[in-house]
Amino acid sequence: MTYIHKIDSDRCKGCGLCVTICPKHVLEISEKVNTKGYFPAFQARPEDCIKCALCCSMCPDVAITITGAEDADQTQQAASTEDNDG
Amino acid sequence: MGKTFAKPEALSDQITHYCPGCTHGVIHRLVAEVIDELDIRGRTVGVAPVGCAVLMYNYFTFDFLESAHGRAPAQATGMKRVRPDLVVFTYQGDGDLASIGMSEIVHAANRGEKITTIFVNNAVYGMTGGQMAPTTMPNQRTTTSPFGRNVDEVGMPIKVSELLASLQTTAYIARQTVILPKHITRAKKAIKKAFQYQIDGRCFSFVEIVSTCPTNWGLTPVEAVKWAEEKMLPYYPLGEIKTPQ
Amino acid sequence: MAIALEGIIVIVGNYGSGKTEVTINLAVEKKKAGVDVRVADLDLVNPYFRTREARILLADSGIDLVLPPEDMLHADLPLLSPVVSGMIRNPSPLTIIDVGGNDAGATVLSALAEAFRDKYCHMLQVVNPLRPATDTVAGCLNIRKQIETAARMPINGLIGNANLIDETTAADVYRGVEFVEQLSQESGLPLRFITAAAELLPDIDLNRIPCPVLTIYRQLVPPWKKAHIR
Amino acid sequence: MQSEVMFAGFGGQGILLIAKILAHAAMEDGLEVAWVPSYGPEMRGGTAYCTVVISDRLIGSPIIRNPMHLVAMNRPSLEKFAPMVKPNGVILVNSTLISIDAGRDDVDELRVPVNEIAVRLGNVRSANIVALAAFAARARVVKMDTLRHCVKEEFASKEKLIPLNMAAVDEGEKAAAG
Amino acid sequence: MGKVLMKGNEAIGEAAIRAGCLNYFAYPITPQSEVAEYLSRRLPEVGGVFLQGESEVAVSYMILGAAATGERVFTTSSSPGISLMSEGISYIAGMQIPAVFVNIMRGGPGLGGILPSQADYLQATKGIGHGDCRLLVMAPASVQEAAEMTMRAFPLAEKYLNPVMILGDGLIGQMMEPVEFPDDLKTEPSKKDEWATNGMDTRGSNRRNLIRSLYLDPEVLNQHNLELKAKYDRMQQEEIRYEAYNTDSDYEVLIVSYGTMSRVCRTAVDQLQEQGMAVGMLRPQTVYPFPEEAVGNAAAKKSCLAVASIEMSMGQMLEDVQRSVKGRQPVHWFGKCGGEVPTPEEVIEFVRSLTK
Repeated sequence: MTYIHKIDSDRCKGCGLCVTICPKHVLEISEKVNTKGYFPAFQARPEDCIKCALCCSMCPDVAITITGAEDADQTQQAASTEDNDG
Repeated sequence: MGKTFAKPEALSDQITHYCPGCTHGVIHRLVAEVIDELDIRGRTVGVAPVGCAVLMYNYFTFDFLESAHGRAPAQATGMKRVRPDLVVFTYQGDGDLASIGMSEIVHAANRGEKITTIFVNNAVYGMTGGQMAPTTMPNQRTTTSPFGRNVDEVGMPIKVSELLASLQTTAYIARQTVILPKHITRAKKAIKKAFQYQIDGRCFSFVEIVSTCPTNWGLTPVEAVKWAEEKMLPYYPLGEIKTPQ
Repeated sequence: MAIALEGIIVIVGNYGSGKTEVTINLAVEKKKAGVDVRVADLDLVNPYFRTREARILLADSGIDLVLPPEDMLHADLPLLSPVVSGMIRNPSPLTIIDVGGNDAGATVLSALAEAFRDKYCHMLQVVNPLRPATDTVAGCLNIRKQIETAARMPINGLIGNANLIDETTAADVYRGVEFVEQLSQESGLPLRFITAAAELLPDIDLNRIPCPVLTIYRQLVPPWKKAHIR
Repeated sequence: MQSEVMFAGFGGQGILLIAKILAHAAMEDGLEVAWVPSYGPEMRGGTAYCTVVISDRLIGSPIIRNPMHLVAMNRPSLEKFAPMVKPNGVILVNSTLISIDAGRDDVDELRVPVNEIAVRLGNVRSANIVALAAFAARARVVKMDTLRHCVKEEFASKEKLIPLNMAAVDEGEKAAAG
Repeated sequence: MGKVLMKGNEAIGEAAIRAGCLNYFAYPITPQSEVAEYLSRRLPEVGGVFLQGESEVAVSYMILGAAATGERVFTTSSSPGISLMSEGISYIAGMQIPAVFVNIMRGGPGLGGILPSQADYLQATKGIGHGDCRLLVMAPASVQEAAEMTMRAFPLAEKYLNPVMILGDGLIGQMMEPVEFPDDLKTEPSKKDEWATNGMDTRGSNRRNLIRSLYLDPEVLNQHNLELKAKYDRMQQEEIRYEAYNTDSDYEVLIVSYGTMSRVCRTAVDQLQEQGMAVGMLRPQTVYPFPEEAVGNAAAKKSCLAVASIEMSMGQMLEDVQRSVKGRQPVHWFGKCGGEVPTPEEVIEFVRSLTK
């Protein structure tokens, strides 16, 4: 089962609570500014992520989501369809 | 291992106005998740406070009524009495609930109104710029206690949950926090229980959430969490303080 | 003499010392000199007389002003925009941060400690010796200490802003200079510049003033007195 | 034609109640009425008084300084209000509790020992009804039949008190005639 | 039911039920406590809601909360209590939701006294709460009128989405008079799904409702206040009510008086007539909006030499009368307050003094 772990950089206010909470130290605050001028959190070491969702739970801005495998499949499918059309 | 996690339906897409690291956002999400899980969005009315959460109605997708400072429990009483089928909750900060609105919350609790109150205690008036609240910790500096809260002059911080629990009225009263993920899970359970008690018509239900205010405390969000843990939690112990018999 | 400042400038001081007026005029002057300027309104304490009142002027001058979202501009809420920490991490050639009054207003800087880490900034105290509490050197130093404690950042420069608004005379400006020079000596803080209202400039002998002078075109005035920066 | 009746006595003597019964009876007789209590601190134990205005046309001022008639159930009431009664009015004096007289020679002073009569009937609390009936019979402001009907209605929820109070009406009427 | 003898306070309570309002929140205060006492027995009989709040402040917000659901609701109080409620009244006006407030006035300022008074005229008509808010204010002069005005108040509050006030004095609340509740004043609550926070399921809608009075943008707040003003202007056009007495033929003096005071003046007018002096009276039944035009026209009558504002307050209505008369006549004030109700004789003496 695969999960998609996503940080919405437009919602993230860069407070850093998720960075401290992550047991695997996956997250860091970006050195790159987002479109709104914030420095959002990002997955510095995505391969270490165990998808425990603690970061999602801690985030005050609902900026981090983990979607399940089926969703992921559909997304991928949709993406590939688009590719074919293009 | 792995969990799915997405924005609840009861929460709107709008990005909140809260400062980075403010835990209002977490508490909002928990309330929204509970409302989704209990499937009560269509019959829920929130009463928004005066305080930093004054604009909270922008972040939810169900009916909301604005309140005057401290009066939310009276408004919720009015609504619930004439429409007992609605699920009515107030969401109030410490200045709002424990200072100007102390009378309203005590009497709503004492009457056993079948409403739910989420009480966000961050030991400071956030909205008006960090003044002293009734829940401000001893020696805590605020803009109106520049030398620290002097308990000889202004008394000790009020433990609202314990105070309400002392009433001889059936109620569900719990204190939780959202400063760490383990707390968040418990806080959500408490909020869910609180709403369930209301839905079942059992009793007044009240969940105090020990919270942070990095901006007015003058701490980074991560430091604020630590401060709450070290300074507030020993004085404001977590757990269920009263449950209905 | 030109005002030689670049990088991050944090403007602090007691209530009513003239921080915002200094911020706006400094931003406009620097912008006119060709410097890329960004301004952040960090006054979370008092909802009146904030930089945001001059937002149209600043926008017209091509200055980027960081504010809470438009619909929250008049909210009595301590809105700390996440953009502020962004602009500190990634500053323009000149980034001016207008902080609220006293230690209360400066507290927010402490919440931004993470963003300020490893960054040099000019933290300048605005002093108006014609205001109560800053009419003595001791008073100014007291405010300095309070602000430094609340902000967890050291003040490293002074701005002299002696004025009685419309009733200021050239003599007040001279006396103000003397006062801040003395303050500078006793505190070891360099005097970066002083201010003088545009309408007073013709009366002032700039040779008598040992530091740069920022011309003030008053912006934070009641609507019937609004001047335009020329 | 307008007549005004002032009822006065101790709080607890049932002053407001008999005033109300009279007002009710007048209404049943098709007249305009206004029942105006004194609702000051007197209600809690001191002097209670209440005015009933009865008229065959729309009542203007319900506030009356000089009433046509007076029903005085205790001495302070008589002393206070007797001088204000208009000439030719009726003053009913509860002679059980009031030894003095009204001190007026231009009114019809009717002295009835209403407490005594009530005690004889078995309950001193019916003294107010004795007084009401005696006054109404003498002043003829309402029909006695209507009054009886209204007394019954007043006690409809405490049915066992009806015989006592009907007897009180009879005794009061008799006292007025005697 | 036919005619029954009722206290004004009881009649107001019963009238609200007859008007279809089954929700009442209140706090006791003399001289209106009988409303609460009456309704505490009566409302359970009809399946209504009765609740005694912990203070007038709380009550005004219970009213706000209940009104926000679109259910009819009302409260009663007396002067000091209304002062406490004025905070909530301002919010209700700002939120544009309907509710009915009854003020059975007593003497003031401060605790004042419990006897009848009209000293809340300015508060009710001009200064009820902070911000640009106005109430539609009706002033009954009899128990019957108190009942009828109470019944009318609910549809009016719903028509304007604004609080409506019944402004009675202690005497109106305390005295008993025969009263009849007209069936034709019974109304159904008007449409509320547009605005009420009664739950989306109740409305069968996916669109949520939000009730608020906070408008951060000064332009939007200005617009909101213009909207409110338009409502108050519309009240001026559509809701003015008054009674003219003895004004058909010529009169030397025009009395303007309302509530209990107008009853006293009516007796004075009758007695003056018997004594050969013609006096007319105009009795505002709505004091906001004030019958400006009617008073002005009545004062403009050729025979009229003087106008008198007679009230149980120290000239609080005088300004409105002067404004209406527009300087065409001298306007005089006579009154007493604090529980002293002027007698017809005193009014007669005063009126006679005006033509000497």
